[in-house]
Amino acid sequence: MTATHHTHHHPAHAHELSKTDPRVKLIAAKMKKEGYKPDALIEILHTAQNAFGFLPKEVLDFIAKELRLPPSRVYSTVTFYHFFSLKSKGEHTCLVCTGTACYVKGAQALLNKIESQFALKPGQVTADNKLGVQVARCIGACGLAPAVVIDNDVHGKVTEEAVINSINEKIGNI
Amino acid sequence: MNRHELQAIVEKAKDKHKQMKHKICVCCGAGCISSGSEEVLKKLQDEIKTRGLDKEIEVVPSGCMGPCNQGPLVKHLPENTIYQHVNCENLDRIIQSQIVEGKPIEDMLLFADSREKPFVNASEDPFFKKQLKIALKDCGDINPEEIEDYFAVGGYQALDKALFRMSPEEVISEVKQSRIRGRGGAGYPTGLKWETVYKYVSPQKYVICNGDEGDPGAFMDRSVLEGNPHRIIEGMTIAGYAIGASKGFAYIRGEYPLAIKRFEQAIKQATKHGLLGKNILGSEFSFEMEVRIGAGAFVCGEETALIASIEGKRGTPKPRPPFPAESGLWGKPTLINNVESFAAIAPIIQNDGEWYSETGTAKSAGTKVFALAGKINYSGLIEVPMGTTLREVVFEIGGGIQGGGEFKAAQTGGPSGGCIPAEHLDVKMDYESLTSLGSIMGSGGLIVMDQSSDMVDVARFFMEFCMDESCGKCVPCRVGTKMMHDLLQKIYDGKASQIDLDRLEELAVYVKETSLCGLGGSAPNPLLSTLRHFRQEYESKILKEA
Amino acid sequence: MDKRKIFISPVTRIEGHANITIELDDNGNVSDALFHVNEFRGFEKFCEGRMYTEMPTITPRICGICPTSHTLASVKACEMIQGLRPTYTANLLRRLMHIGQNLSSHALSFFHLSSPDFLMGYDSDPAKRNILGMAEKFPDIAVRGIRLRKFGQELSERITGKKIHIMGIVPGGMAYPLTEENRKALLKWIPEALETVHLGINIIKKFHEENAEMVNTFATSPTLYLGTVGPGGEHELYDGKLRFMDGDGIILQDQLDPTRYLEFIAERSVNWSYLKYPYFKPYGFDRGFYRVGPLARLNVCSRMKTPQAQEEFEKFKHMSGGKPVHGTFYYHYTRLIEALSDVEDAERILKDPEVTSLNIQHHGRWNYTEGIGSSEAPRGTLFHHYKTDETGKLLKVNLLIATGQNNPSMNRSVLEVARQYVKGDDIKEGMLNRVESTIRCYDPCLSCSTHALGQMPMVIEVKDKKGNLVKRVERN
Amino acid sequence: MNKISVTIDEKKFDVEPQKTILEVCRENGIEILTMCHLKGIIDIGACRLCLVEVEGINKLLSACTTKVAPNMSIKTTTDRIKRYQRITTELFFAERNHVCAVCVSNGKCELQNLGYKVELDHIRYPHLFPQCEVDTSHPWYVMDHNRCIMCTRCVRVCNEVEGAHNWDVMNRGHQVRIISDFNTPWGQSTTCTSCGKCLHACPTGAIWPKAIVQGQLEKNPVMVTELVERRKMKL
Amino acid sequence: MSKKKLATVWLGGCSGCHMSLLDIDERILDVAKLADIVKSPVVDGKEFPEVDIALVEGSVTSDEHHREILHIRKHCKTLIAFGDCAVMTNVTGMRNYFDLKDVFETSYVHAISNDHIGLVPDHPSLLKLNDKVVPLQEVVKVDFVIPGCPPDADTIFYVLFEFLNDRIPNLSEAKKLKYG
Repeated sequence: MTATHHTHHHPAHAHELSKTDPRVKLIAAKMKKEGYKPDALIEILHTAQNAFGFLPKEVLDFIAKELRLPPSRVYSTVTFYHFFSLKSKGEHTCLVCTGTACYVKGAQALLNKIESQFALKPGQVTADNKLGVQVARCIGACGLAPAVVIDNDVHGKVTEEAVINSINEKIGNI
Repeated sequence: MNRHELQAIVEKAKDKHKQMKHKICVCCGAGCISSGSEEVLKKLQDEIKTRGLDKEIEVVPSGCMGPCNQGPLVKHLPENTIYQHVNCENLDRIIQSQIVEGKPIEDMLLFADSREKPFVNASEDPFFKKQLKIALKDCGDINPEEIEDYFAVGGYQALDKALFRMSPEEVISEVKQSRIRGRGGAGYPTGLKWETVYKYVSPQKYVICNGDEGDPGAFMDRSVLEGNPHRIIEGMTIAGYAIGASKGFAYIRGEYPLAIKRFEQAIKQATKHGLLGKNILGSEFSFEMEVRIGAGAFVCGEETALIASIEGKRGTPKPRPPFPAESGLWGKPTLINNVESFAAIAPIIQNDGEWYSETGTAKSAGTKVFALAGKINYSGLIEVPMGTTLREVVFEIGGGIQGGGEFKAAQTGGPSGGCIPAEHLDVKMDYESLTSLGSIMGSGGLIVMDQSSDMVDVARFFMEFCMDESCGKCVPCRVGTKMMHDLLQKIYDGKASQIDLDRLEELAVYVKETSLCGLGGSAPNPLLSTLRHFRQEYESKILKEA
Repeated sequence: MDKRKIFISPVTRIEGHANITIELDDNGNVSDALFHVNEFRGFEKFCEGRMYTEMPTITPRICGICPTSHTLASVKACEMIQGLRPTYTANLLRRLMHIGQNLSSHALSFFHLSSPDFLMGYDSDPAKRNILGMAEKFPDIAVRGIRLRKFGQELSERITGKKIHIMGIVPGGMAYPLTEENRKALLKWIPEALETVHLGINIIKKFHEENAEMVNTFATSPTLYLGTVGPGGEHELYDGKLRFMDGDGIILQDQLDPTRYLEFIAERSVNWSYLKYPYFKPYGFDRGFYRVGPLARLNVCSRMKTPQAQEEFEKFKHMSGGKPVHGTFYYHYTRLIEALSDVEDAERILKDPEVTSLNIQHHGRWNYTEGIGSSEAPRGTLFHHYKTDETGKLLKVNLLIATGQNNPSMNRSVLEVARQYVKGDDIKEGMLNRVESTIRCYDPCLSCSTHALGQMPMVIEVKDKKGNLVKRVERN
Repeated sequence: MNKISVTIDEKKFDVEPQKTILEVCRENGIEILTMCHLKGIIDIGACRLCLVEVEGINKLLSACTTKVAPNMSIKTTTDRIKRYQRITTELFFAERNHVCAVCVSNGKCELQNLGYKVELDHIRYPHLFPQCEVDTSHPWYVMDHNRCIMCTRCVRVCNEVEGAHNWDVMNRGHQVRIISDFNTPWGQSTTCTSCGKCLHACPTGAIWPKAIVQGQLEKNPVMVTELVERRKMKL
Repeated sequence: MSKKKLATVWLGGCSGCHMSLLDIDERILDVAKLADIVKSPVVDGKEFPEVDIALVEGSVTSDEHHREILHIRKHCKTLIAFGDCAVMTNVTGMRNYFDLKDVFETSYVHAISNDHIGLVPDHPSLLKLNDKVVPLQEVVKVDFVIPGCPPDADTIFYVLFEFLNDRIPNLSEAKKLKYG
């Protein structure tokens, strides 16, 4: 049971970057707005991750070149923050809060249930990329423990069955 | 916009409120939203409009009201009647009975399902009665997305006062007088900090609001940022004026998208109203503000790491001295305060320092916000005067242990804090008392545990957290937390010997004393405090013969 | 079917890494004997992914008795990868060190471990039947043995600064030259060492005479033999070609480059031992068992390189009319003949004027991705085989260890002894001693396989199919 | 420049202000143990070996990052400091796979020497045994993460002295690793100039030249210091 | 003073430490004056007797070693971890970075010189290897350690001689501390 540590594997399905890709344009615009300042790296990475869902290597390369930053500096920053992901998190995500309140109220049992149901450990994505499971250290919804975030919706005071049902609904597994 | 133009707008906003007979707040804190409050809000707004009541009844989304696990909550002002578990189905009853007929609905009142006699005026409920809201004032009563709502409750008056009627020195002196201490956890006197930054001469200084609330089990900052962002902007701007900074950064956790959205919106509104930017309210003082989004690293709550993160780097702490007050963001003098500290600034300036210092205890003035969670009947967000006892918090405000269980311990201060066992239930919640029990105030997470919690597991849980969140720069924290975690796991698994326990204790003290930053320095706290109060739980898991 | 098993194990197995199971058929006859070797450390796995140039430092840790042989085989494999030959002087120094190790190992085997049996007798007090007991009863011989070993160790120390797990052998040569002072100091040892070896030869010969029957009937089944020989078929330890010989003395393969070992040697994993069973590939698993080590080396070689050793070698050859000697007991004798050769050869090298030259290393980069090296460890031929990627990272490591190659024969010898001494529940006296002696003859390299040094404390338990104890025999 | 007076281990010294405690101690022949400090590159206070006690300050301070102040009273060899130095050393050894016996830097290793200095004869904590990569892709050098102690001297030398910034650190906590470019093989780096400064800066056998074996390693960290000094003189 | 009883034991290691012990050469006779070596790979002896000093080489790699070291601990007064493998697993522990199954298969199934029959030994009479190799101190209390791969003969003699004369050696003071 560990948090979502990103390993150094690069995404299997690499993207070819095209300057006309609207997502690339979005990143380019953000960099321009920030004046290509290296200080804005994290802000730009946020934009890039929002656009792509994760940070493909080509995107990092693009950002490093535009900001004139050494590649290792970009990579080191990306891997420091849990928010950034080097691989796809999956089309749908289920994020289980493992903050203290949720832990006390059975977050681990939820994770076990998810693992037994979908064969996914935190940080893993199904082979078809449909579903990814993550853990968060605290989503700040302690009053609703245990809480999960399925796609972007917070579900509070969930039961094991409810989580499984919600996930199945999302991934069309009914 | 100058101050007179602002005054006009403020008056207008106040007038508008006076015209309204009722104000209905639908809690749109993150907790209630996830229980479906946004639908409730929309339906309520539509319904009021359909019934043509929108001239006299104002329906607004508000920030967190406190009792999060009873949500979605709907509050009726001025009666201050709170309804719990409101949904689109039972909403009609509220409209009909409460709004149209003016009759409260007993079975929907807050805590109706657990109290014999729920209170129509929520402030009479024990949950609220012991509370005193300074930082959280207006949070839950106003619409955080409208600056006018903040104006209507006296917003930005403190800024006006500071800019035009006080010198920077006077502002600092007032903050010192209030005896407020850093609400981020360490409890360093805020006024002293301001004064230090003020004393360093530099053409450029910065103010940073630390909103990277990473403790598992804490959501105070989130609620303030979501529920009353202008209060923070005002506090930061006053700080900027006092220390001579022209730029502020609000560093907010990436996990709080709503807080980020509302804060960015608030900055726009404030800038539009001349409360941020060049020559604020026509004064000589200029101050800009930006939001920086945290990217998921607990260590960024540490000042120097947070600065590195704002500079776009890995959030690794630096040895202090030099302190950020001398050499902070981009090497410039920098003031960093926590969200809750900034939230208290406007009231301190508006009233005065002495007023604030009257609340609380001799060494810990004012109030403290706690996020109450765990095996407790009423969890949620509370604000109490410093010195309130743990027993009052758990049993009077929190309504006791869930499911009739027995109180075993309360964990305060998250992964940097410790556990307080039942025999210390009467401890006064202030900096010194908690520290003397081996815990800390921390940012305000308060998790209540009953007999079902295994304290070794709790220590292991927090150690795992620290191990994962260690930045990896210094040896004691990088390796020590991993080593302690593995030893705790070994003990928990019943495979450890007395030698392992001795090693663990030695390591804990070592990591505490030698780590580079506060994360490592406090990482052993949960372990040390559970060892102190629950040693028998460890010993019972130790193999007798090695 | 009431198949019964006899399980032999050291009593407490405090020191034992090997044990034996003897299987009986329905009639109580011995059907099989399984020699279990319990040592496994996984070098082949954990070397993968490392730089090949680290191997000369890692592989000596396979064994503390023959570390130099491992380093040499390893460094030769590295040199093959680099396409590099060591300098003349480096070869001299390596030979010297290798001689040193061979000498100290043989001295240990004979004087420390075996001579107590020969001089004090198998029936003497076990507590005294060791080198310390020797020191009391035969102080001169004991000290001489210790000093012969010391000379061997000193050869390593004076060349590389370390006695065990030396670190001066590098691809292309040696890291340190031999100083004149050290050369002289080493030369001083020669007369004493020669005397000691001759003393040992006399002891073993006397024992042979007094115990002729036992010596000549002791595990004498013919096997194939493998050893390294020089270009003229002469005895060789450091650098030469392989020669396979069959039990009748017919040369099966000669002047075989060690890099072709895979064509002639295969290994089989067996479920009862952590030591694999190598065999001569053309003959297959059932017929291809071969032996290595001093007996094998002397059986396969045509002559010794030095005069005194040659003289003794001729006597040895004479014993079997020029045919290979199969008696396992002759390992002791051949060991001493080799020791003699070692001392003589050491003198020759130390007197070579080039030995103190500073021209000790050729430098180069690597050219190939595969390297194979071999050398003759005291206990026999060993092979190191590395495959790397184009950057020098090891992809595959294969190690064929000397004792491993004797393993099938040891197992067969145990089976022979068992057949001779066991019949149903009736286990004849002497069984334990016989088994132990058999294994000790091979002087199995301690760490490569077992620890069968000294007297292996043993019990034999005969158990029925259900695991119930039928009979238990303890030594003595 | 006006000198200030400080007390180190109960002896008084007049020293130049603006210097760190570490510099002052070294100039006066007082040994301060450290692994992450290398004169000439920026100090980060990460190894925590150079911690000293300063009178009046509760916390232990890293000598490499703390400047001397007038009348400062410093203690460098208290029992507490010695105990912590030993634990730190133990943690270094336990964290990665330091097998001195087969390491190329055996006998010439700063970590090994540190062990001897703190009288470390065994490691009380269980080894973590992480599975670490050996990067052999560079034509001349090897990076063996098994032997890396994360002092980041290579990172800083590469960035500050060579200006290449080939190296950096990825991940965090006990999962940190030194990386080249996008954690790509060193041999494929677009930034490395193959200058070899990282090799000399590296205190252990983590970075070493391919062509050598144990006993032949010569590292010269002082080279980095001298290079920086010479550059300063030219400026 | 009566003679002390000395045992030397070899667990998972290469025997290099024992060889280094023999490298004390003639000085073994000095040791013999003060002690009887009652149990060692190089002398006879049946069961592990009660001893004063036990020098243990090698790491604990199997269930058998585990039992052995517990047994030794019970029957000796001073237990000395002898050499890097015993002290910190050293080369013997290098397999710890990998899964034991992989380690086995590399040697017994996938080795270059293997024939077509590749199987991992699993006979009931074989000892069972532990997943991870551990140093002695992880299993029993160790009274003294001599690191080094192998420790120098001089160091070994120094330690033995001190113990045999009822003194506690100090490797640091004697400048004999060495790893690798």
